[in-house]
Amino acid sequence: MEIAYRPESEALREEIRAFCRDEVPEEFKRAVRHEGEIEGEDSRRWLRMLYEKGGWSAPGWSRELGGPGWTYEQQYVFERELALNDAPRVPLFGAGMIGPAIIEFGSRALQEQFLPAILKGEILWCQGYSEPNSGSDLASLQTSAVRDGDHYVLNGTKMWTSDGHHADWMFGLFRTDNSGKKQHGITVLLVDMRTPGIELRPILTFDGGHETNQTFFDDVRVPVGNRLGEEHLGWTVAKYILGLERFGTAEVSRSQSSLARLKRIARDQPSSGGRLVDDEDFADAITEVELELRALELTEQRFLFGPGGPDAMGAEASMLKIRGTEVQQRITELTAEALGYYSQPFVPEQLAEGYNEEPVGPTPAGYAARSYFNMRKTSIYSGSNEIQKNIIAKAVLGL
Amino acid sequence: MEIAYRPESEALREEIRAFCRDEVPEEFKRAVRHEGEIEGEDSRRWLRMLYEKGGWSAPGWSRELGGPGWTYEQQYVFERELALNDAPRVPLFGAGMIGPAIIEFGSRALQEQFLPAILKGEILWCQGYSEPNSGSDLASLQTSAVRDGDHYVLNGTKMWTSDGHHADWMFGLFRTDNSGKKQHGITVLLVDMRTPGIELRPILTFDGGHETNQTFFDDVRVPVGNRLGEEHLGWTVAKYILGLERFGTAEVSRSQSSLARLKRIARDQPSSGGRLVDDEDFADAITEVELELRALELTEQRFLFGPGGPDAMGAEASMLKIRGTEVQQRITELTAEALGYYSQPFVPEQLAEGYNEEPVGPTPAGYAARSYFNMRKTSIYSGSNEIQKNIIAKAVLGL
Amino acid sequence: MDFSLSEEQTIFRDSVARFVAEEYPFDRRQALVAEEPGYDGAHWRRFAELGWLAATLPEDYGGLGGTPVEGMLLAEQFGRGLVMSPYLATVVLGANAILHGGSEDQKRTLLPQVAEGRLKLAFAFAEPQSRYDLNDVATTARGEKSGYRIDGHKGVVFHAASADRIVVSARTAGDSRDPDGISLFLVDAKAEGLEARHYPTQDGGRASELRFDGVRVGAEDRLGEPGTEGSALPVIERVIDHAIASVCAEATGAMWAVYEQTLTYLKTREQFGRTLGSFQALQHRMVDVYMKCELAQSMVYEVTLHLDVPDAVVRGRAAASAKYEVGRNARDVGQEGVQLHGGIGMTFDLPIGHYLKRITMINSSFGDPRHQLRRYQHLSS
Amino acid sequence: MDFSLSEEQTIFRDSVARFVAEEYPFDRRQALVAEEPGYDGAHWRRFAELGWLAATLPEDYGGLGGTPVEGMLLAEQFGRGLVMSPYLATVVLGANAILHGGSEDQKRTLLPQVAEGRLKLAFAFAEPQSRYDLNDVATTARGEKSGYRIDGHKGVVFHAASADRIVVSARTAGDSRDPDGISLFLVDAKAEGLEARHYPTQDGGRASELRFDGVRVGAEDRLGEPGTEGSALPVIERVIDHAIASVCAEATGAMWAVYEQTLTYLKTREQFGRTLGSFQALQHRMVDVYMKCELAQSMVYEVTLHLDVPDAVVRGRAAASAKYEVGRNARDVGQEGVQLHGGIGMTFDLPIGHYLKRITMINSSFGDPRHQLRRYQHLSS
Repeated sequence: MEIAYRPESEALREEIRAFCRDEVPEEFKRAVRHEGEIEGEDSRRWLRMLYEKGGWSAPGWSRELGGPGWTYEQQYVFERELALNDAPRVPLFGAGMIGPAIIEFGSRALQEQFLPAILKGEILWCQGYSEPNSGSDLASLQTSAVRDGDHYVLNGTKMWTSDGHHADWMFGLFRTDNSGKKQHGITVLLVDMRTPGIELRPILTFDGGHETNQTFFDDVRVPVGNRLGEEHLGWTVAKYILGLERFGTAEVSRSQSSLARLKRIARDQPSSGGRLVDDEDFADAITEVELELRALELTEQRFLFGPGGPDAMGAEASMLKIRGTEVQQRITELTAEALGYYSQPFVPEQLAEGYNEEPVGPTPAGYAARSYFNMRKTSIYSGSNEIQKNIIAKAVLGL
Repeated sequence: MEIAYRPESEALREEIRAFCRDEVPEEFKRAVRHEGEIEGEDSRRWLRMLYEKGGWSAPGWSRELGGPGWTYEQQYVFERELALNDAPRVPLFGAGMIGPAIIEFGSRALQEQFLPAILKGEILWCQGYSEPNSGSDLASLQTSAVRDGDHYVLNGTKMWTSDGHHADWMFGLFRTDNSGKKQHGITVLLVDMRTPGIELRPILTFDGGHETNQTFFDDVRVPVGNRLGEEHLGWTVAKYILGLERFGTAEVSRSQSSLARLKRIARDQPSSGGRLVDDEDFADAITEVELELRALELTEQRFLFGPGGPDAMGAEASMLKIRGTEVQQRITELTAEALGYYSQPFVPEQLAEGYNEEPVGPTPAGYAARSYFNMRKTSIYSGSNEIQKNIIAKAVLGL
Repeated sequence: MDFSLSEEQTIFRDSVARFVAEEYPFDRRQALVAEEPGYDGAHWRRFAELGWLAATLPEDYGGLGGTPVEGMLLAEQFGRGLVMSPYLATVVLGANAILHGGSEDQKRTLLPQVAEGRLKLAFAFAEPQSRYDLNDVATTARGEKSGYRIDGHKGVVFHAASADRIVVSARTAGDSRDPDGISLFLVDAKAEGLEARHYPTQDGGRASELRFDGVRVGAEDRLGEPGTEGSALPVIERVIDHAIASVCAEATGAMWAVYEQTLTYLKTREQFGRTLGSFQALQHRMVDVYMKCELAQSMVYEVTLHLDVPDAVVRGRAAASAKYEVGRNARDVGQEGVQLHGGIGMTFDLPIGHYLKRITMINSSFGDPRHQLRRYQHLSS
Repeated sequence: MDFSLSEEQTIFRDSVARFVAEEYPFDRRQALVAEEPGYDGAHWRRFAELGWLAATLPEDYGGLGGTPVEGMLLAEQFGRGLVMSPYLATVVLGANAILHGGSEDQKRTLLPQVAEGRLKLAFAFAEPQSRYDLNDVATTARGEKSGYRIDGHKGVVFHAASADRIVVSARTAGDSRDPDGISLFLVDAKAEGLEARHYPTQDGGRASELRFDGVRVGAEDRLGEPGTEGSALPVIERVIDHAIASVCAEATGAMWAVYEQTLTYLKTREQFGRTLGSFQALQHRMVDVYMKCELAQSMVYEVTLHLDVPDAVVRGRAAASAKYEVGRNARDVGQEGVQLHGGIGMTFDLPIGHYLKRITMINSSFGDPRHQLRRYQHLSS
């Protein structure tokens, strides 16, 4: 048993800290500190920077593939130190999800076309999974891909196309056969988002943000060569991709950063003639979530670095997702609560650089409540927490 | 809208307070103050006292039947003031449950045999419902009653025969027909507990107490005349009895008394060189349950005295049972917690009158943890809280 | 003990419900809150015509003499329909400040104008450092020969942009957290030296930062009879308890709407070939939602039926306990409503998230649940 | 970072598990705790023979030099089997008091006797007024010519009836809550002036009230090298952190047992023609139970792996956070275990309620979750 990092991880940790301190642009860190994300051109720039550090844009890739060739522990440390030092996330869809799937299932042509581009961060991806009538029950999807010579012709609509409005390519699940079991007859296609017949409708979330979209397909023609894996057997690819996410499911280090910000806010906020952090009940609420977070952090570490390592982790990952989102939600809720009346103003523009009207309330007034509202999504997306409990009940408990 | 009692209820309230102060024996109040119950001969004595006050032993009965002829509000006040003034409960099985059922379904002979005796408190009853293999699914019961001339012959076993070891009579559900739907073929019989072939095995609860039993029936002969209602149609009688419990499901006033005791204990207990009640987090826990209890109290009052009165209450009663037991459990848990190390000694005998060894810890040390453990039963018995949620989901929510 | 509505109250409630259903459908609501002033002036005139603005005011001052129950019924329906208007600012806060703090003359002059819809008010009592403490007033009103000079910063003043006059708490004596020395003033919204920064709130409402820089008011603009200077804290507390009753009723209306909409969704949405409502885990959670709605409803009665008791401690305990219980339960119900809707519950186009926003804003108004728990304890000890 | 057991540790754990399964079945356990002394002396000798009493003691003092991980594994299995014995009192509390507080001579004399099972100890540190504050010591030890005279009342001293010698905290200087001035003494269990009231505890354990009325001990009976009088509080804190680690592991073992037994019950018990485990609402609650077990398990590692760090603040934070998290989760799991079993879960004859009792007693030992939350805050500020 050893609770400390190995020396090579410690070394990497120092390197990433220095990188975050010296190289990550201030405006990126600023977005993160406001509980926000970078997107679009900023994401491309960020991926390029990471790539130039030595393939950090693809932290799980081997040296042969152009990645950094890190151990699991180093990958863990990498994700963690970025978060703890207010750097943006590494966009997952490319090197974290579709990249490995292309390595595993893709033709030589697809590999040559996409892998170097993914590594260099030249492509932003989106995911085409959910549909209006298939949310939790993903396999019931109906957007069709009908073979027509060298092409598939797509018709239907996808929901929750996150970052679709910035994406160059989509990897999506399409129905090529409806005659069998619903998991059969699904095919994975890589779709150029500029193909005629694709239309995006923004879906605003109730906090007022635009992160996701509905995607309409009207006779969209995709070359057969863009198929990933066997026709009709795309469910296998989808499950492979799902199993890739090993690090950061619990968002522990992002939550640690948010918690540190919450504590600062509680020190700054006035209460009863003193500071909010000195109100015992508010301090207790903070400590409670801090200890929940510590228990979660250790649990993630136990799962990752216990017997068998990260590859041995199965449905336990569902637990990390459930508890991780609960903790995130609690921290953002407390942050809004900390601001009292100043959680109410809706003036997001005052966070922007160069804003020069008189600000309303302290800085967090610009994001606290919105972030709380926005975070409600986390227990719904990527398989709702109810679905995750079903998974655990079946796979871990055998019920 | 009127939140105050009517004058006749206020008058009764004063009368009951005086009764509790001046007439209820100290040893009864002592048991209640130790979160205990009276039983056996004490219950008989208590019922007799209540009867002599003017039929208070049967608070829901009309004047014609020998009861006090109270309004619903007065019945509510009666139950409440007994609890608030540390008087024992009125045993429910007789005048509250089987009495009305005999009035509704019983033959003239049964009415003459039992009603005056119930009113005078001459009979202690027990209930014969659950069986080892029919807990939540009551209608699946299998203890058989086979007709043999003028008798039914009973064979099988009943579980959870509460107070069976003090009871003179049982009203029970028995299987007379197995051919149809499980709710059909159930018959209600009144069984003299001294009949040969009945054997009781005590079931101890894990807190160490003896309140309930398993009852074995081995060729027990019950006269056909002791049947209540139609043969095979006993489910109707059982549902009628179930619907009778209108007052006190939520145990609000009992919880108010327990809460007052908890507050006293928290004032007496030392902590951090001061008093436990001055620890903000413990005080908060007490206030939280106090406010939960107030919300529950008002909810019960709204259900009872809203449009339609108590008779309009349906599955809402299930809510009172769920929340009421949650509050009870919370209060007893906090009481044990308040004692710190002195929740640990298991010395129940030190509560007895005349105990003259040196006591261990403060008085509540004798009952606090046991009461917490014992109260875990409340969310299980009388239809577990899970079953109550099923009932609400179906009957109120229409799911 | 009787928790039934009278026939008149039932008719009143139904007429408000009809207005909300017919005149304030969700898409109309969204269009209104997206533009200034955040509500429809024609609606406001209807409120006046229908007697809703007058409903809870005494007959002596142009009101209809209704009880707090009428205010509760109105707010509940507003909550169900997410109705955003200056009702809370004008009638609940502003008019109650005048009613409980004003001189006979002020009441006779101003309240009929409120009842008729001719006068809109706002109540500026909170400050950046005060959080939820009503006694924490740093704004000063210094006596001058013919009146007062007001200086200070009032924060998150609801609907100040619509108000004709603003009731402002300011200190005529004492230190910034002194219970004594606070007075209330009527300030013209266009007064010189009053600088306002108006903004929308998360829930589509409106609020403002008001900075008073040497704003001059006359002696007659101080609320109350002569000789009452510096004694306004009990008035402020009473006004805020009225606001608590109102927003508790509003939150409970919102909770019932969430309950109904979520239940409908569970009954119709299918996944895995079954309606969501057939899944027992969701059924039990929906039962919890139902129970929380009922508990909150009970606490709305608690505060409403104790609003006019003479004993301020009894009233305050009822208000604190209601705000606490309603707040906690409303938060849970709002969150569960979104969760049980799944992805669609996150969208801007569905009402469900907007209920959570309104509930959250109510929780951070007039003292959040934590503050109310503490207040209840202080009033009980 | 590596959270795997070594091969030796795995073998050690399995051998303890085998003992518990074979020698300590539930009915045997119930028979043992129903009679004095509450455990089987033959078991205790087996513990010594198998090296369990020596496992965590340093080799210099007759131990096997194991790490805190061995102590964790032992306590976990004891928790699974509800093993009641003087292990906690003797090895965790008593021996650690000597190890961390004693003089070299005391360690060399006494610890080998513990390792060999020839000496049983108890640790008398709590008092009726002290609740969980280790610095709150009213018992006095007044210096006399050849030693000390001890007067006071120690409460709920675990397994004092079995102990040969009792380690007692007493004040040689200062006021009753002073961090300084506390010393530890070795008192013979049969000392004159020591009056004991022995009793069982809720969970089948044993404890005592000890009253010291002029109990005389020699100067050599004070723990520690000469000149260390009055400085025992850090030792007591360290000992209690060892006890916290031990009972956290024990509680987690109990939680896993509750999880497994409840899961088995849900998979076999039928109602309404289906197994209980097929009801989704119960499935989701059982998932919560599972997750709480995992979280508690992690916090057992937290305290165990920080037990020997030199920084007392780091150790204390780990202990406080573990006791808090394990305590809350264990309570929930214990309660759910009973609830999900239904009526049968309430019976004395099933283990499930006895797990809840043991968990509850652990929670009220060495500082309950509330106390630990506060302690964590103090150590963090």
